[in-house]
Amino acid sequence: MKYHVLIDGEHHAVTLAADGSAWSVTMLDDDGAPSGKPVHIDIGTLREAHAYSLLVNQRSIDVAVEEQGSSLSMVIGGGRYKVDVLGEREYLAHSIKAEQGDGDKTVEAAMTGIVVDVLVAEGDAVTKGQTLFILEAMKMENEVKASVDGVVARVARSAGETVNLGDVVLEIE
Amino acid sequence: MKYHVLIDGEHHAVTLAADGSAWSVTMLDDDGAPSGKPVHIDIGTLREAHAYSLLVNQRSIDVAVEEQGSSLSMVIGGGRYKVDVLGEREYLAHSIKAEQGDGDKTVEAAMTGIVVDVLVAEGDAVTKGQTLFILEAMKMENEVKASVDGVVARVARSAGETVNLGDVVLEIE
Amino acid sequence: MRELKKVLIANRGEIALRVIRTCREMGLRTVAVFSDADRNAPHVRAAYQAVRLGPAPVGESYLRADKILEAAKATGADAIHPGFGFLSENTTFVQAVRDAGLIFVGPSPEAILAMGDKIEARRRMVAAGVPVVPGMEDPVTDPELLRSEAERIGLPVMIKASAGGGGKGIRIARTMDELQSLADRASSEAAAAFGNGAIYLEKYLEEPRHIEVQIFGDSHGNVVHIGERECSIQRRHQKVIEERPSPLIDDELREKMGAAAVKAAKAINYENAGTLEFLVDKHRDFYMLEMNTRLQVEHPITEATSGIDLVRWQLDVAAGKPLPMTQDEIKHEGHAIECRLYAEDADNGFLPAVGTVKRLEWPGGNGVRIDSGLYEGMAVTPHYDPMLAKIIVHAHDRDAAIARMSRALSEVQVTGVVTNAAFMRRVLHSEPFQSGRYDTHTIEGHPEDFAPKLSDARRRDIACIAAAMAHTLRSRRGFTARDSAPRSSRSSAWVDAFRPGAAS
Amino acid sequence: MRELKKVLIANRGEIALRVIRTCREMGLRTVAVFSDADRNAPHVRAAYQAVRLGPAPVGESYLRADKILEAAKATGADAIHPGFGFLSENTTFVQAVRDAGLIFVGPSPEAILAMGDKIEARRRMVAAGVPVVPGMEDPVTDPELLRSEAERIGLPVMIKASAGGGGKGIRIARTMDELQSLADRASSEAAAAFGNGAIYLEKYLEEPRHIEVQIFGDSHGNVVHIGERECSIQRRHQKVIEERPSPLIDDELREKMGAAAVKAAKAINYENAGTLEFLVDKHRDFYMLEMNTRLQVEHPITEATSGIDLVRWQLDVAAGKPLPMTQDEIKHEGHAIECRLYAEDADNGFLPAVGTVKRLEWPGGNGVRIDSGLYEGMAVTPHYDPMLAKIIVHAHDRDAAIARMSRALSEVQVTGVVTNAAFMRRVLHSEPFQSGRYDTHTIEGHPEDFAPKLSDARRRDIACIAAAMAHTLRSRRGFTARDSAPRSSRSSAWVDAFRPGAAS
Repeated sequence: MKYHVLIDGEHHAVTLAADGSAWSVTMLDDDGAPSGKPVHIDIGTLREAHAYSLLVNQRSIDVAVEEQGSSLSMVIGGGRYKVDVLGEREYLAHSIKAEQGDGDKTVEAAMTGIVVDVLVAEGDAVTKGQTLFILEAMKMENEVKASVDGVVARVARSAGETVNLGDVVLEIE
Repeated sequence: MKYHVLIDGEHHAVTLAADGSAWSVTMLDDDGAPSGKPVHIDIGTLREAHAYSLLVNQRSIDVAVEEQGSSLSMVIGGGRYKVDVLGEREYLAHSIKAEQGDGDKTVEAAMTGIVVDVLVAEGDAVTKGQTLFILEAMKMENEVKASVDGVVARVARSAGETVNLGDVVLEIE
Repeated sequence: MRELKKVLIANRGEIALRVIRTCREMGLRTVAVFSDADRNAPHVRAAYQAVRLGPAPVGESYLRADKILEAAKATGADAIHPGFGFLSENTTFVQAVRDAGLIFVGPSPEAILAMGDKIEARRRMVAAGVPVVPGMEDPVTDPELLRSEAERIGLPVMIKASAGGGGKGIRIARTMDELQSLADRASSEAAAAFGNGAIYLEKYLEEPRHIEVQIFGDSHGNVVHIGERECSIQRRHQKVIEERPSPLIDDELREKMGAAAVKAAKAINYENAGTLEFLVDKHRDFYMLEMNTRLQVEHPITEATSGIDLVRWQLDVAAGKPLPMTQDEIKHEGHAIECRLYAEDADNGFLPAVGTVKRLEWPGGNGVRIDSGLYEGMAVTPHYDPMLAKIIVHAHDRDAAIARMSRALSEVQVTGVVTNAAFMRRVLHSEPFQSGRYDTHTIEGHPEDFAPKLSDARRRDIACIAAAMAHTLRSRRGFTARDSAPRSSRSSAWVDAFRPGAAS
Repeated sequence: MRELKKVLIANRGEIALRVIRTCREMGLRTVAVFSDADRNAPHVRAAYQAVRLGPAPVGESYLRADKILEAAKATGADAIHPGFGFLSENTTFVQAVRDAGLIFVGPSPEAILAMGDKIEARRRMVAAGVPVVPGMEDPVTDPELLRSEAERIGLPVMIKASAGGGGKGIRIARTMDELQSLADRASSEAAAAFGNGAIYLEKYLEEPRHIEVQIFGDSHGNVVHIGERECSIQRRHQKVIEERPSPLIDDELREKMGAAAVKAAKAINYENAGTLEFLVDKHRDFYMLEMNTRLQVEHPITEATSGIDLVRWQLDVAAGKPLPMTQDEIKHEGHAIECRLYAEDADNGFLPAVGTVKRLEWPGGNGVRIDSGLYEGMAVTPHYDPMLAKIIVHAHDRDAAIARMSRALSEVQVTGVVTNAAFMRRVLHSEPFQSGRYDTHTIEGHPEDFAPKLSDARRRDIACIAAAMAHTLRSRRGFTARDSAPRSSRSSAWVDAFRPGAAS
């Protein structure tokens, strides 16, 4: 089976084959030809759908995994990686969408809390690093900053409102 | 609701009533009248069907529980109790059976292992404390002794056989 | 001497459990209090008795002094241990406990008051001859005064809450332009956190080390110090990693700081456990910052090197016993480090994280101590402090302690909530920590030094692992789908990615 | 001096994990080996690499010297640590390791051989002037000789396996009548366990205490002793609870036994960690029993009071380094206790228990160390030793250590497998243990002293709890039945008991 793996947007193509009770995974180059030796992966289940013990070429590696929409959030050796694993068709669809570009950039609440203050208004030009709003959670005020330059297209929430993880607070074009 | 609780065969009758989100349990005397004050029990689930945190009249008590046939095996504060909880009809059936008495006394394997030697034969008279057979498990030989006086009615397993927990090895009348 | 038999612990989480453990070892009965969110928490389960206070918000539970006193009365407790935070430095509560005829395991209301107001405390310490950081002797409200005082002290200045603690209500102003807006924010945060919006200014020291001294006083006038703790590894003005001894301090400076700490405590007739916080600058001059009139979060590293159970001392002193050791008898062995496990995303501005703990595994083995309030199934919510647990190690020297902590952190497994465990391992392995040359600005001054690095080889490994994991999860999904309820639509996109024909 | 970089640990469970932990703290890479039953075990997960040996039975996995050496070669390991049990005292294996050019982390084959044959060891120790228990100098096979030797030594006598260890192949004969049949049983058990059925007789001491001395030798001829361990709390001739210091031993006796232990070790040019086991009778006379030429299960209590990491010493000595401390530099602080958590039913003749671990929670807090190979989902099978984990506490004195251990044991939560945790708490609280006046017969001589007691009030509480629990489980069952597969017929009787109309 062929999969496309996107790590922080960087693309890797692999083939996956059964290797006894385990898996053999081979990286593919741009032409779809194998590049490098197959990696042997044995997967032991510690907690179904949550935690696994992997032997990767006999290297012992614990993996905590969570499904987030179509992505996998994996914690490997302390590092946290958000990875998309796509089949051929999905990867094609993904590529087309990526080429068209996604216009809006939504700024979401990274945690559940209360919006203390929104420091920008619709139409404001903002620069990367500028504080957009202040979110209070766990008794701390957290300044949420712009990760890109742009113009505020929409302010969805206002001061005093409670927001949940992932709620869109504002959008930057 | 009324329940009959048998602890090591000793009988207690109780009534159970909802007490807000918790339970109120009252012991009953021989005439079915309440004896003593109700006990208030709040049950928190630590692991469904396995482990619970109880507040019994505000006393904090952890209970590990396992269902074994119609019995409950409970570990409370380190003590292990095998308890039968019966409704009225079951208790009646149980009482009738108890009156008739159960003739045979089966001697079961208390663990999985290999029968190393059976020291008695059918028809042998045995006395309490006498070694009946030897069971090897976890690299140790364990002598299984008679818990009652009687006569060996049947020897179900012989030396060299592997037995599982609960398998009948012999019967004493 | 008053006999203690039953102690109510007016707190939650790891510190409540920690106090309960010592009580049990002393043969004392314990009463836990809990909010609805904490019904199944370890402190409730470990206590002899447990009393519900109310709903999850702290204002309806752990800050309800009236309900706590009611619980103490109903259960026949004769003493209340406040832990830290919540009501531990609330003089009204302390007085109410005493008025109810109960023992408060901590200092007198007078001592708390003397140190609770940071500005008042500065005045008293100056009078007692304890060095303090240059700054204001009064709170500030007038914008004009704010500017002139900032000019007098010299920029940068720290804006601090008069009633502060735990890093809350602190801002640093580096320019006159931002002074007023930062002061406003500090004041509003302080008002929300402590019910008191008063702020003041203090000189902001460059390359400062945050080093504190544990002291202990009894009701017979004895005060000892039990060595220092180095707490300079901070982010968001909150401590993350502490160690003892401090790599900066030699025996001479240790004695000087210890003597100053004892002087400060004696100046206010201090009783029970307390901590004098100092800033030490690059010239190894030290200035007292504030006194914490309670047990400190990082007290276990002092316990590790001294062999003293500080909570046992607290309970004995509260019962009127004299300190069990003189200054000369207190000795330290080896090196101890504490790491605070926070629910936060260290790779994303240390933002607090929430979630439900799906799986939990702690490190074990030689020289590792776990003080935790976590449990599987626990919901980590914004209601309470994001500190989940403390991991403490002790070893024969600093290098061995660092290696042991790194090993221990690698064994921590918390699934369902993002923690800072990996971040702390990176700090341990960084040059500043390894060399012992770090200060309170090290983390936030050089965030790139502590960011995760991803090599090409690692990236390829992750790609392979991700493919195998994704395929395995999909297979299991297919297998379990038959007996389980339909999954939420949230994961449907993921399922679609694996529908027949999706993969070649 | 030879440099170690990668160590293969030829063991499983808690001891494999314990060795891996120290390797990691020393910056050494580790290779775990595992049977199919241990694929998800902690030692596999903690190691840098892991190699499968074969199916669950030890003869097909952990005793396969050939496969272990193959794994070492394949992974480039330069040393093998044997842990204890399995191949740790197998001279053929040790020689094969050396022949393969690898470092064996342990003594020489000659030293193991000298002590491995219990009868040969007796001879050498007598020659070296170390006191031994009166007994035979040769193994016995002839029934006539068995009787005459038993008469010469005097009843009761212990029948012991020449190649024995871990309490296996031991029987006590109190009458001449039972002598032969017990000897036969001991011999057959020894043959099965060690591949050698040779047995011998030894005087059975009354009220004996089992006290052992930790020694350590290096390749430069240095040997030190690191204090004693009291191991008299036993059932089935196996240790359950150990403590250090021994309540029986004073400094003078400690020095005498330490000197004898060093003398014994020097007599065989002993290198690495070893333990001299002694019996001490009621007159405080001591007799050497045997020497264990490996790390001992209960080594952590020595680590707790001495601050020494014995596995670190093992690895350093194996690399050719001299001992890091002289005899004078070794000091002990406080009191340590170890409890061995066994899968066994203490209320039912200490029969081994099997099962699958459903839920697991360990104690934490000050002075508590957990060395465990357990994990949730683990199947406890008859394939391996029933010891699941070790709980070790350290405190400032014996009373505090007992209280701490009692508290720690009460926090142990293992669901799915019966353990001896509650039994050990009863031992800790018993008069013999509290007073320190106990011997190796205390447990089995007075089983009623350690049996669970059930008061009437307790019985009533249990009845109430059982009713509420049963009702709750039934309700949940009804709730979950809709989405889950039909339950096994095994529980149908239970379900029937709650069918509508069953309860009034």
